Amino acid sequence: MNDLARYERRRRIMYGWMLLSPALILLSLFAFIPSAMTFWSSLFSRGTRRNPSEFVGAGNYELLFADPTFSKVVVNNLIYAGVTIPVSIIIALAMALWANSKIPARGFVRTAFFTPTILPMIAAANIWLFFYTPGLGVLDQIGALFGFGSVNWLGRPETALWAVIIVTIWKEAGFFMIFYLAALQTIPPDLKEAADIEGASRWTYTRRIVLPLLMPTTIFVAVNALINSVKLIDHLFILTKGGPSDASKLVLYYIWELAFSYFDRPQAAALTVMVLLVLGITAAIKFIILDRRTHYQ
Amino acid sequence: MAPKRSFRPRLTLALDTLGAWTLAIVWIAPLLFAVWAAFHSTSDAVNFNLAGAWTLDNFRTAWDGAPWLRYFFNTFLLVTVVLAGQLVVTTLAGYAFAQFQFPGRDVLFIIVLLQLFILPEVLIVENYVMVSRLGMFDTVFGIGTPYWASAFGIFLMRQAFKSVPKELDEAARIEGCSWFGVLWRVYVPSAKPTYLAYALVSVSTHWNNFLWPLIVTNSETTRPLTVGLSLFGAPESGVNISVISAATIMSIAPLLIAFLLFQRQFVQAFLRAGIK
Amino acid sequence: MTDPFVHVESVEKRWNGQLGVEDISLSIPRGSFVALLGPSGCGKSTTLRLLAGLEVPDSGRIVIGGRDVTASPAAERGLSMVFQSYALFPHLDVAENVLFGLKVRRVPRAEQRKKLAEALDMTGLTGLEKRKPGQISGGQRQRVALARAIVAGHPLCLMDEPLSNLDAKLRHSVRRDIKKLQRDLGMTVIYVTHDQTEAMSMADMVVLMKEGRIEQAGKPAELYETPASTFVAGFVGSPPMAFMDAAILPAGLTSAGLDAVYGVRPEHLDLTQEGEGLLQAVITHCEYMGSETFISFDVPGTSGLTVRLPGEVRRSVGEAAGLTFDLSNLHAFDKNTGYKLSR
Amino acid sequence: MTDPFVHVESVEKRWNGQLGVEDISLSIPRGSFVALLGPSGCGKSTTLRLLAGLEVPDSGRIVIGGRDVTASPAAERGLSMVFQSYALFPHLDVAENVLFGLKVRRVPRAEQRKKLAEALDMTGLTGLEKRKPGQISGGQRQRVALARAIVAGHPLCLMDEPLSNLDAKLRHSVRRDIKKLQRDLGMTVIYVTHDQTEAMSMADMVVLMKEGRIEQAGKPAELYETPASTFVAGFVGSPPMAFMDAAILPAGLTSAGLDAVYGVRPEHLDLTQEGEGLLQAVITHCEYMGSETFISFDVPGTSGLTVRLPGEVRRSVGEAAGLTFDLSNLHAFDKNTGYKLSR
Amino acid sequence: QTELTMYYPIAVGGALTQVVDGLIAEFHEAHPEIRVNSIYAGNYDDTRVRVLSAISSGDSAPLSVLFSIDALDLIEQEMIIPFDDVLETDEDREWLDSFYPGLMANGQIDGQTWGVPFQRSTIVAYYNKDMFSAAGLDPEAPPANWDELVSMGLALRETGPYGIMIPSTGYPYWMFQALATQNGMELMNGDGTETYFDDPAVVEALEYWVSLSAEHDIMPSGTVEWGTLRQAFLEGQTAMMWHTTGNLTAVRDEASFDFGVAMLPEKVRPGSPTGGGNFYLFEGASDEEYRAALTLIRFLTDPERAAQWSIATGYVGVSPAAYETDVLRAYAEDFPAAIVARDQLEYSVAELSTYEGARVRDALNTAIQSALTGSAAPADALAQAQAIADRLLAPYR
Ligand SMILES: Nc1ncnc2c1ncn2[C@@H]1O[C@H](COP(=O)(O)OP(=O)(O)OP(=O)(O)O)[C@@H](O)[C@H]1O
Ligand SMILES: Nc1ncnc2c1ncn2[C@@H]1O[C@H](COP(=O)(O)OP(=O)(O)OP(=O)(O)O)[C@@H](O)[C@H]1O
Ligand SMILES: [Mg+2]
Ligand SMILES: [Mg+2]
Repeated sequence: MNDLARYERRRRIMYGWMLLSPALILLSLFAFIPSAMTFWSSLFSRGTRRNPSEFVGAGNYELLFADPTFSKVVVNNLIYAGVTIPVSIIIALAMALWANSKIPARGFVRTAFFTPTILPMIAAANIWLFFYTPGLGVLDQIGALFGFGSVNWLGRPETALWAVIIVTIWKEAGFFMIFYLAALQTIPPDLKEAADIEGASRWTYTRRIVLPLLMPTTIFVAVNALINSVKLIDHLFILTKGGPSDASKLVLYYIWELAFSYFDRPQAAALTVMVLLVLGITAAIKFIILDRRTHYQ
Repeated sequence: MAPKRSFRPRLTLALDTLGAWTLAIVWIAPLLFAVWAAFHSTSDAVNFNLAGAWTLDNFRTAWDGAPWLRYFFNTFLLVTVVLAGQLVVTTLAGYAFAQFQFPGRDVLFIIVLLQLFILPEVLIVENYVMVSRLGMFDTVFGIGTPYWASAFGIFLMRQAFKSVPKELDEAARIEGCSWFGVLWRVYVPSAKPTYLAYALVSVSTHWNNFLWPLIVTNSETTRPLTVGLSLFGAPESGVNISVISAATIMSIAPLLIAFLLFQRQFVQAFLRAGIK
Repeated sequence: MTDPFVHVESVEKRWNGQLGVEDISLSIPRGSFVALLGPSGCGKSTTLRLLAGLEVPDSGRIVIGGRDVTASPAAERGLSMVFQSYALFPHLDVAENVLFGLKVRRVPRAEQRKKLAEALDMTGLTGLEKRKPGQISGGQRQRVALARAIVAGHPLCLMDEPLSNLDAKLRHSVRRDIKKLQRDLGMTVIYVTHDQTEAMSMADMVVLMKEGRIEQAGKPAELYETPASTFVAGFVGSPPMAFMDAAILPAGLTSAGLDAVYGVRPEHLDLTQEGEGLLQAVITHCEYMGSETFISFDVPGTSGLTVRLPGEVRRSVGEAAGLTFDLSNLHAFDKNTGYKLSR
Repeated sequence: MTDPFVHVESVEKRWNGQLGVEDISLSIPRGSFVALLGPSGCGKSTTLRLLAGLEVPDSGRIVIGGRDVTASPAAERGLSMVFQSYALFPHLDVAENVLFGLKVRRVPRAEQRKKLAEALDMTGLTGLEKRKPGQISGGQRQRVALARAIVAGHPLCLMDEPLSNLDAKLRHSVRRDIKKLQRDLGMTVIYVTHDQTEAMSMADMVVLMKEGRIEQAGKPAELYETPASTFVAGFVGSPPMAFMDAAILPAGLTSAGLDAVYGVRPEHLDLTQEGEGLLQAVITHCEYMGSETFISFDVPGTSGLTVRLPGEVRRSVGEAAGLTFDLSNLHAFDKNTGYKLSR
Repeated sequence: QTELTMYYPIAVGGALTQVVDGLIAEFHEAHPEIRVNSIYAGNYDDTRVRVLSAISSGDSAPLSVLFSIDALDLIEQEMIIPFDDVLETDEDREWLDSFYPGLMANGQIDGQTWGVPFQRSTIVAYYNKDMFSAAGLDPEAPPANWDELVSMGLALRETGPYGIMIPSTGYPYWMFQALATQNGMELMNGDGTETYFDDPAVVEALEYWVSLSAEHDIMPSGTVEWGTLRQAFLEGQTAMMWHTTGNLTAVRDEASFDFGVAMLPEKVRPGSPTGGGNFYLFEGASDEEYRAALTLIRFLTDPERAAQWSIATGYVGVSPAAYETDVLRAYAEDFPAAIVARDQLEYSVAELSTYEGARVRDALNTAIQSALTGSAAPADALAQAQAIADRLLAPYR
C-alpha cells in the first residue's frame, strides 16, 4: 500500500515542476543569467580598437572607486533614499488615516492623493518642469507673490536633487497610501471601540494600536520605497539629466550613462553588481529578520 | 431633541478635514496647472493670465507633432502582451507554490522572491544583450517578456490561492475535476479580486514604464507612449511649455479618465485583494 | 438602594431612517445579571452599544449609577465591555492586553501588577502572561477578554455574545465561570445572546427583544411559564412550545373562542393509544437523546407538536398515535396579534 | 444483501509519523445513517477523508459497494460529500453550484435541468437559483451543499460536521431535514460530528472515537445505556454521567471493591433533605432550563454530580442537600483503565 | 530596390520631420530604385544609442546622422567606415571637397573622411531689438566684444530683463568653447588626444562667463536651461541669448517682437565652434547599400537641397555653393539674419571632440556647471576636469 502513497507523491512533484517551468525559464533568462553575465563581464576590460578586452579581475571596481562621479552618485542616491523613503511613508500614512476617516468629500481627497500614482513618471516630470522653470515656473511665480526672488531649482546643485526628490515623493506617496488604506481596513473596528471604552485617546489608539498593527505594511512599503529609490529615475531624463555638475545624478542613471552614453559596459557591469549586492543584502534582511519579527500571529 | 456629542470630536473632525483638503489640493495642483497650461497659449500660461482665452491649439500642435495614435496602439499592445503573459505564468507558478508539495519548493520560492530585488531596471545592460540575442530587439515581446515571470505576481497568486479554502479544492475533486479543472474552475475564479488588482498594477506600471522600453525600442512601430513623450519633450532646439503640457495631458488622458471613472472599483480591488 | 443602577428611558436609534431600536426602557438593579435575548437583527447589539456609548441615541435618556450619561463618551461611563470577537489587540501579549486600560489611565506600576495578578488568577490565565492572542486557544482568548473587563474594576460590564465563538462543551463551562465571577465580584452584567438556554440559565432577568422593541422582560421562569406572546413562547424553551388552532380542538373544550391559538409545552403532552386522547396524530420524527426521547407529530392546524418522554422510546416514523394534555397547561393567545389572552 | 455496503478494514494513516487514525474497522450496511462522534482531533475527519479518497491510507483496505477503492481517486468512488464550511463556490450561483459536478461530467443539459429542479425542490431552495452563496443565509447555504450532494445521485454521502456553522435553532430543524432526506432517498450517510446530541438523535449507529481509535460502536441506546468506558459514559448524555470513587460510598454498598469508579446519570439521582440520602453535598450551580432545572453539587471524590429536576427549582448556591440513587442504576468502571467492569 | 534604414536625430513629428520627410519624398521621386526608411530618434545622444543598439542586435543601418563629434569614438568602437572606401569616381571625390572646410574638421581623422556635414549649426547671438531700443541702445549695433556685452547688458538690466543668457545645460561645453575660442585658445588638439582645459586663457574665459551673473548680474545665477531658453527669450526675460542657429526659424515664427541675429562678440578674436550632425556610414552593410547611401547623401547635400534645408531650419548651408543658389540669396535678402551663421563660419573651429568624448565632455560640463553655480572656483573646476581628461586620454596618446 505504500506504493500508492509514493506514486501520489511522485505525481505531485512532476506537476509542481511542470507548472513552475515557464516561470523558472523566464526568470533564468531575464534575471539570473543576466545577473551572472553582469558579474562575469565586470571582470573584463572594455575592448576597443587599440586595447582588446582582457581579464582585469577587480580592475573595473578599482576604476569605479577612483571615479569621483561614482562617489558622488552613491552619496546622491543615499540622500535620495534617505529622504524619499521616510517622507513618503509618513505622508502616505497621514493620507491613509485621513482617507479612512469620515471627512467630507473623502472621495475627492482619495482621488487627489492617488492620481499622481497613475501618471507616467515621464509625464509627471514634464509637469514639474513647468513648475520649476526659473522665471516662468509656477513655484517662482508663487514665490514672487510673497516677494521671494527667482530660484533656479533645477539649475543649482543645492536644490536640484531636492527638486527631484519632491517629484518622487509626490508620485509615490499616493501609491503607498493604498497599502496603508488596505491594512487599515483589516483592523477590526471593535479594537477601536475596545480602546474607546478603556478611555484611550485618539493619539494613544493610533500610536499604541494602529501603528504597531500597520508594521508589516510599513515594512512592505519601506522595501518598495527602497526599491523605487534605486529604480525611479525616469524623471531625471526630463528634469536634470543628472546635472548640474552631477548634483542630481543617481546610480541607475549613471549605469545607463556608462553603458549607453560612454559605451563602457564593463564599468556599468561593475556598478550593477554593486547595486545587486546592496539589494541582495536588503532582501536578506527583509526575509530573514523582518518577516520573522512581524509575524505575531 | 437628540442628544449631541460634545464639542471635541467636532473640532478634531474640522482639523482633519482642513489637513486632508490642504494636502489634497497641494497634491493635485501640478496636474491642474498642467491642464490649465495645455488649454492656454504659452504666454498666457506662463504669465498666469487668468483672462486668457481657452484654446485647443496646443493639442492640435502636439497631435500633429508625433504619431500619437501609433504610440497609443503600441502601448496598448504592450500592456496587453505583458499582462497576458504575466497572468499565465504567475497563475501556473502561484498554483504550484500554493498547492503542490514537493521537495525544493520552499527554496525555489525564496529564489523567486529574490527576483523582487533583482530589478529588471538594474539589469538593463545584460537584459538588453539577452533580448538582442533572442532576436526580440525592438519588438513588443522584447519589451514585454522580461516582465512575464513577475515575482510580485507569483507571490500574490500564491497568496490568493492559499487563501482559497482547501474544502473548495476537495469538493471539486470529489465532483470529478482534474488538477487543471480545479485550477480553472475553482482557484482562478476565487482569485478574481487579486487578478483584478494585479492587472491594474501591471497595466499602470507598464503603461508608465520608460527606461526599459527606451532601451529596447528603436522605431516608431514599437515605441510606447512614454518614450514617445520623452522624445517629443526633449527636442534639440527647445521646448514649448504649453505644447508639452498638451502632449502630456493627451498621453495620460486615457489612463486618467479610466481611473477617474473606475476609481472606486480600482481602490476597492486593491483593498479586497488585501495586498500588503 | 431603591434607584435602579442602570436606567434606560424610551431610547431610540435609527440607521439612515431604518429602524435600529425603538422605545427601549429598562431598569436594572445593581448586581443583577441581565440577558438581552432575541433573534438575529432584533437590536440586541444596538441596545448594548447605546449603553456603552459607542452609539448616540436619537432620543431618550440613559442613566448609569445615577448620572445621566446619554451624551458622555464611552470612557466616561465607568463600564467595561467584552466583545463577541474578544477585540484583543493582536500585537500585545496577554498581560499588556489586560493592562491596556490601566496603562492608558496611568495607574501606578505596582497597582497594575497587583490587579493583573488578581485578574489572571481569577480567570485561570496565570502563566500565559507573555503569550500573544494568536498563541492561545479560543477559550483562553475569551478569558483574556474577561480579565481585561475585570481589571478595570468598573461596576458595570457589558458582554456581546461572549461565548458564541466557543464550541458547545467549552461554552457550558465558561458560562458557569462567568456566572461565578459576576456573583463573586458583585458586578452588574448586561449580557447579549441569541441562545435562550444561555439566557435562561444565567440571567436574573431576561429581556427578550423582537424587531427593535422589547417583547417581554422578566425573570426566566416568567418568560417560560407565562409568555406574553407566541413569539416569546416559541423562542424560549427547547423544544419550543407547540401551537394548536382552537378550531381543531374538540368543541367546547376551551372558552376563548375560535380566534385563539393554544400553546402547550412538550412536557405537558402525553402519548396515548391510537384512537384515544384529544388529538389523533402521525409520528414524523423520533429523536433519542439518551435520558429522553422527543417524538414529533404532524396534525393539521398545529405546529411543532412534540412529546417529551423519558428514556428510549422506539416508535417508527409514520405510525399513528393519540395525544392528550391537561387543559390547565394550555396557554391561550390571540390568533391575530399573537399576544396572550387573559383567561 | 448480506455484504456491508461500506467496509473498512484496519485502516491506518499517519501524519509525518504522528498518529492520525489507527486500526479503524467498520462495516456499514446500505441505507444506514452512521455518526462518527468524538472530541476534537480524535480522527473523525481523517477517517471520513480516507473514505472519500481525499487521503491515501498507509495501510488497510476500503471497500465501497463491493469494489476495492483503496487506491481510487475521490471522483471514482461514487460518493458525494458535504463539508462543514459547505465548500460552496463563491463565484457561482446556487444553480451552478448544485450542477457543478454534472457540468464537469458533461451530463446533457436537459437532464441537468431536471435534476436541478428536483434537488432544489427537495431542499426547499426553489426560487434562489440565481443567488450567489454570499447572498443567502447560513441555513440556505447548508441546503445548497445538501442539494449538490443529492443531485449527483450517489448512494453514499459523507458529511463532515455539516451543521456546526448554524445556530442552535436552525441546527435543530436542519437535523430533521437531513434525516428525512436520507430516509426518503435511501442514501447511506456517514456523518461526522462532535455533538453527541446530534449523533444520538440522528444515527442508526454511532461510532465513538478517541485518539485515532474506535472506542465504541453501536446503536445510540447501547452507548447511552451500556457505555464501554468512562470516556464513552462521559461523552454521551447531557449533562454527562457523574463519577464517584468507590471509596466515598457507604461501605458494603457495592461489590466491586475500591478499584472501581461508579457512574450515575443525572436522571437517576434524587435530591433529599440535608442529612438524609447516601451522600451529603453542597450546591455549586443551579441552572434553570425552563422545563427542568439542573443542580450541580460538589462532593469530594466525585465529579460532575448533577441532578435533573423537572420545572423550576429554586435552591441557592452554597446550600447543603442530600443525594440518593438506586444501586441498579450505577455503572462500574475500572479506576485505572476506565473500561467497564463486568458485574 | 534597395532598402535603406537611416536614423535621424530629431524629435519625431516635429517641424523638422516634415522637412526631412519632404526631402526624402523628393529623393524617392528622383531615385525610385531606392527606398529610404527614416527613423527619428530624438536628440543626438538618444539617436546614437538607437543606432548602436540596432547594429549590435544585428540590424543593418548603413547610414545615419549623428553628432559630428562622435567620429573618434565610433572609429574606436569600429562602428563606422570612411567615405574614402565607398567613393568611386573623381566626381565623388570632388563632391567631398565642396563643403566648407570648417564643417569638415570634425569628420576628417587620420587622413580619411568619416563624416559628411548635413545638419550643421553654429552658435549665434539672438537679441531683442525692442529691448535694445527701450534701453537706449542702437538696435542695429549688437555687442561686438566682451566689454560691450557687459556694458550693454548692464544698460539692459536697468530696464528689467536680464541682459544675456548663455545656456549651461544640454551642451555647456559647446557654449564654453565659443568663449575659449574668442579668448584665443582651442580646447583640444586635432587628434583628440589632448585637452587644454586648465590653460590660463581657458580659465579666464570661464571666469568671464561666471562674472556675467556673479559680478554683473546680467545673467541669472545657477545654470540656464537649454530647453526652455528659447521660451525665456520669447517671453522677454532676457534681451540676448546665445543659441544654435538651428533655432532661427522657430524664433522667427514665434517672436512677437523685432529681433536680430549677430555673430558672437570677440575678445582676442571672433569665434564659435561648429556643431550638429554629420552623415556616417556604418559597418556591416553591403556594397550595394553603401552605393545607395552615398546616392542619398549626395542628393541631400547638393546645393539646392542644402539651401532649402537651411531656409526651413536655420541650420547652416553646408557648402558655399548652397549660398549661391537663387532661393537662399532671395531669402537672405529678405532676412539677413540667415547668413550670419555662414559669415561666422570663417572664424569657426571644430567642436570639442576627443577619444572618450562623452566622458571628457561630461567632465568639462561638470566643471562649467560647478563654476557657474558657485560651488567651485573656475580654475579649480577646470583643473579637475583636465585631470580627468588626462586620465581618460592617457591610453590613446
Ligand atoms: N452600523 C449600522 N448601520 C446600519 N444599520 C445597522 C447598523 N448596526 C445595526 N444595524 C441594523 O440595526 C438592526 C439591529 O442590529 P443589531 O446589530 O443590534 O442586531 P443584533 O440583535 O445584535 O443581531 P445579531 O444577533 O445578528 O448580532 C439590524 O437590522 C441591523 O441591520
Ligand atoms: N493534514 C494534516 N497534517 C498533519 N496532521 C493532521 C492533518 N490532518 C489531521 N491531522 C492530525 O490528525 C489528527 C486527527 O485529525 P482530524 O482532523 O481527523 O480530527 P477531527 O476528529 O476531525 O477533529 P475536529 O473535530 O477538530 O475536526 C489530529 O491530531 C490532527 O492534528
Ligand atoms: Mg449583535
Ligand atoms: Mg474534523
